[in-house]
Amino acid sequence: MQRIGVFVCHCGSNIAATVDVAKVAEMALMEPGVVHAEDYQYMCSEAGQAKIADAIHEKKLSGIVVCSCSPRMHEATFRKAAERAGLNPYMVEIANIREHCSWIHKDMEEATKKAVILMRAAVAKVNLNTPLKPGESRVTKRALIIGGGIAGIQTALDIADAGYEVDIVEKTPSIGGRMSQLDKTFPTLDCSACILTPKMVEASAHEKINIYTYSEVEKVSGFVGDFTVDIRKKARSVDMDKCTGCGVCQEKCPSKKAPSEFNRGLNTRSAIYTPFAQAIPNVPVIDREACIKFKTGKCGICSKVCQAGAIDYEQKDEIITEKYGAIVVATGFDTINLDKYDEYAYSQSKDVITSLELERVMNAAGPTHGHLERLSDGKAPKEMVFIQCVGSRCSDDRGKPYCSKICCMYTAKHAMLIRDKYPDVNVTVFYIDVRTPGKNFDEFYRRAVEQYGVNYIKGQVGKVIPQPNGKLLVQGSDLLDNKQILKEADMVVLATAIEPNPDVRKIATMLTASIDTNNFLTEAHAKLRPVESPTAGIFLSGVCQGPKDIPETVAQAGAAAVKAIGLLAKDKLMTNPCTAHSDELLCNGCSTCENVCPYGAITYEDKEVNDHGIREVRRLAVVNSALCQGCGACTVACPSGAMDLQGFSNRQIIAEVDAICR
Amino acid sequence: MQELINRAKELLENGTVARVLGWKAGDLPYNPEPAYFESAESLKDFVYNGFCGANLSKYMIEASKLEGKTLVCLKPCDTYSFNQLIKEHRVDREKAYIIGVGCKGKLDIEKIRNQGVKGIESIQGAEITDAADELKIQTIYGEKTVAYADAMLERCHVCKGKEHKIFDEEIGESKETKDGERFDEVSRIEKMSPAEKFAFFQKELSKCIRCNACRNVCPACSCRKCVFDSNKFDSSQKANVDSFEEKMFHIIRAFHVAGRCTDCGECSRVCPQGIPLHLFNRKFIKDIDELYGEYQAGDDTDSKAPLTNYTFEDAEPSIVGKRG
Amino acid sequence: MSIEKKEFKPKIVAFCCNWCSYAGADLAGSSRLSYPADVKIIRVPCSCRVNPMFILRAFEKGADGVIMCGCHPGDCHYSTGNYYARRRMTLLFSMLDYIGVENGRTRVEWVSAAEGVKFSDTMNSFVEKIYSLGENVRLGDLRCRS
Amino acid sequence: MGAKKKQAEMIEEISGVNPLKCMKCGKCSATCPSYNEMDIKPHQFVSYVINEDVESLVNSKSLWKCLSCFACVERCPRDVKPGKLIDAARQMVVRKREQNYLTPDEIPELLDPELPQQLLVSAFRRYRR
Repeated sequence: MQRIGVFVCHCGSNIAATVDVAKVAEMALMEPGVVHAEDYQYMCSEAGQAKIADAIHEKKLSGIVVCSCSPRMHEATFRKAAERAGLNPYMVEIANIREHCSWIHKDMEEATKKAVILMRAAVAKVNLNTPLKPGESRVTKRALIIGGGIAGIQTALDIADAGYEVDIVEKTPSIGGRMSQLDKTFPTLDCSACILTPKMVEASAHEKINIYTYSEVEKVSGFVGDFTVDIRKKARSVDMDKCTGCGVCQEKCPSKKAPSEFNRGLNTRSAIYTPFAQAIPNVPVIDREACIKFKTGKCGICSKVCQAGAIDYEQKDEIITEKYGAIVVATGFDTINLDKYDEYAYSQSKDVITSLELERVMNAAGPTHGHLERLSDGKAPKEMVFIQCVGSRCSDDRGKPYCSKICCMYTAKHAMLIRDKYPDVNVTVFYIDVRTPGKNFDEFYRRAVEQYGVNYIKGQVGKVIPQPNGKLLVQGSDLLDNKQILKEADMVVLATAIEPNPDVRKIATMLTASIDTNNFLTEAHAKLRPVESPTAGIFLSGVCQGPKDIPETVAQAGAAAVKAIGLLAKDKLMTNPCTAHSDELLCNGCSTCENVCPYGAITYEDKEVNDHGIREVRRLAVVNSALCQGCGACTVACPSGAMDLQGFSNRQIIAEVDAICR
Repeated sequence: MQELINRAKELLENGTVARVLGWKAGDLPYNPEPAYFESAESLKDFVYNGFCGANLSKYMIEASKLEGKTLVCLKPCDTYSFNQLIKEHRVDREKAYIIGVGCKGKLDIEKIRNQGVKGIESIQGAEITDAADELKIQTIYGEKTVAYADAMLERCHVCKGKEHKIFDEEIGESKETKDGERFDEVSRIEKMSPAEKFAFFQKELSKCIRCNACRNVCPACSCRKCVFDSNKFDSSQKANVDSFEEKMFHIIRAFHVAGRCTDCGECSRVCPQGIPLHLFNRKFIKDIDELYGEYQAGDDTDSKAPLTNYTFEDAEPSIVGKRG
Repeated sequence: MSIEKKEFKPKIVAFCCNWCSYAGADLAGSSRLSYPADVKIIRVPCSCRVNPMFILRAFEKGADGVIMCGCHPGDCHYSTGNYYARRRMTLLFSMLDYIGVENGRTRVEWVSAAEGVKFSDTMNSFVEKIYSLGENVRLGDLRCRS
Repeated sequence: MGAKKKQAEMIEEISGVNPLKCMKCGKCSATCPSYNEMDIKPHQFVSYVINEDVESLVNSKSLWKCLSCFACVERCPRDVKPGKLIDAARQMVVRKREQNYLTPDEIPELLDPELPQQLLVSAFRRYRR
């Protein structure tokens, strides 16, 4: 029989206001095995933990139930407290009487009754707990970064600077990401390329960083400290070692009609291309969809003009398998599709563009070589209208329910830059709210209004109507003056909502990292663990976790790196001891469990057993506890009940069921 | 039958097999029982007739541990069970010499009795070589006749076919016996109201005496130790606390063999209380066929079983309510 | 023995996987999204840990409804656990329906860690359903009821 | 419950709209073809309901200036749909007055099968006067 101590936490008034904690403690004493019960203001405080330790010593406790907040919150705290007092940490169970009780119920009697039942279930479980000892697993001292934008680059640099090997996997032919497409950056108006390019160069030159561009993660297996990842290096059709980056092939390529991804499809590129001048690596790829050689078998001009003989039409995709201790997701974002917002005439007029397209228009390397002009007729605009919140803060299925966060600032930036460079252009911004929290952000926005005379109007635009004269009639409302506005504009810029990169769902599934309804990766704790996924060993960097601007992304990238370094710095990891194990005398050797194990942790061996005096060799399931992650799939697949899960055993769960239904 | 005995003798004598697993006559004309024969001489007691319903594949679990090969006589439906046991590594194919025996439907003595035939002394027409469609039964009240088809086990009316799925050689002719649809009875129950369903199963299951015959005969229920005998789930067999335990036993039993049950029908054949236990197994088979694609356990030895398999698009559990 | 009729307070057991649904329940709690106190949650590592035996045991011991929550298909922390759970529960619920247990007493719902609202809505609607079905006389252990 | 609150709740019930979802973006007013003729602007309808001042709404010119074109319903990003609110207010007036409805036999020849059902009904309400 166990000697159980029950500790009921008030959590200030969080629990005590709705649950009669003294009553829960009193009722606990009537439960089998319970020899001690008390309630206290804050069990998680030092004083609270001391009470647990004292009781363990004085009452010789063999098991502990803490009735408090969610085990996801403080299970580790109380386990450590018990361990310090000499008790096996796995003899501690938590009854969640805060999140699952006091916070959701109002009636004290009802909540107290429920708290008592939850306490009983935990006591029933502890009665069957056994001391468990964690195993150890090794840590591969290498990190994988998925995505080579500013988030991925920064995380890679920080991890590599700490002395660990880092691989970056980037889907496109060059690292750089969205930031490489930006012209200037707020709030200081630095040229984006000027601050990004040195980072790209540093990453590519770093001896600890290895970059796989034009590559994708194909398969992930393993677990924290010991992931095995298959990376598909797509056929570039150009030998990376031989290519000198001279660019002649791109010049001579006769197929120049492919839309340029880098310029958001506003102009075209050759079939063999590097996405932009500062691309890293500076080695082109052949777009096999656009290449005449691949389409018709004739051409081969690039091969003829290449002095280095680097063109290789026969190149095939290559699969690289590598082991990693930590994985950082930095898959970034894209703008949403605007098909459902036809009231803004995006599909009808070339002069209605997204803000990201405007970045390309403003950029010297862009389709207009940096001149602000209408894409329909090349004329300089006189009236420009910016529309905020296009697809953001939208509760129907046309857009996204969240605020994209970066639009207010970049719109102020665009407005300011245009007014600065083209003082004769009138700029009007239609906004719902202007949101500028951040260092020097509101000052920046005010400068746009006060110094540059940008006209901000509170009120969303209802419709943009292309006119026969080529102008765009913008129908908006000014909510402050209570009048409707009809404005003829030459160009309209839509602050289009951003969404996580569409590939992230596939990647999250491979990583078994959880994802929310908007496809943002979920963090382990919204406040306290914002750069970690709930899946151990997976870290989050940049917009894949939620909308962010560049300063925030870089800060989070550094934070993710520190978390990854903290993991890689360990030689061994303690493994979860709640693993499956098979009772040799009950095992049929039928392989059912092996078939459902996602980790390949179960193998079959011929072993001699002594079954009540009968000695024979049997085919038996053996669990590799270093591989087992404790899901329990095998325990239900096993018909004989030979397979059981430590910490969540059949009898423990049944004891909980019985206690609840009592 | 003689052909079978002759061949068994031959294989015993030339040392191919060390023993023969078949049936010998019981103490009544209609209850032959599974038996081992270790010498050519002992084969004089060997029988194979319409009452040899017993599925011998389960015996091969133990026989696989013995020295030398065992000749085992398997009817077409028994071979599914044998395949399933191979898949689960419970029998050793190398230790078995399988003679696929012909089958023209197996008989159910209860069906004969239910037709008012009592005091049976002897039965003619049940021999495997006999082509008669009638049984001639000598009783202490005189001779009675019963149509062969009317005396057949339920499972033979919905026979899966007379093809042996695995064998070393085949002996004896088979005759098609299927004249019904396998899932008709299940469909009929599915259409009842919840109260009617409950009443039906309550009535049937209340007869259960927990003798475990169904479990012991079942080739899929071959656990070394049943969960209802161990204390892994706090469920070891004891006096029933409540009427629910029978249901729990039968639901769990059916669930444990779901996707593994070949529908051999032995559970219902041996139940001394006459509970139609196959209706549980067949419900799972029907659901699996409908939801996850047709699957016949024991059809082969390497396919993935439905419960250790999945697709992303699998039906949600809410389908149960929607199907009505 | 009292013959006065007691107000029906159902016993409802909810199995929640540790990674998604239990966290979703925590989120419902920290967002103060209420649902009836009749629901008691048992934490399991994954929905694939839920043995049909547990569900039958709950009914045997007098539960009026059993609900299982796990990560959305495709999002299982252990990659595939909820796929197996989905098949197992579909078959089990179908069997329970077949023997006459009202289908509304069993339910599976996929609730992610971010879906506190869905968790609370799910529990509210499930409890409502159980109230409408009333006491589980078919499967309960009648003699043990007070 | 006060009469004013009751009225506001009735508007919410008839329209099926939760006015608290409004984030005051003004897209409804921006998109309204009758804007200039209205004394209470579409984006303000919501505040009147929230402030339980249905009386003013009912007595406003806007009530009968709305064309029921449903542009605001179509484009509202928050699912608030001021057009439905105004239609609900109209319905309240109509219910009170018990006036000259169309008789059922008058309707068929006025029907265009292409028209959305709700638009039709609310248009009848408007032109019924």
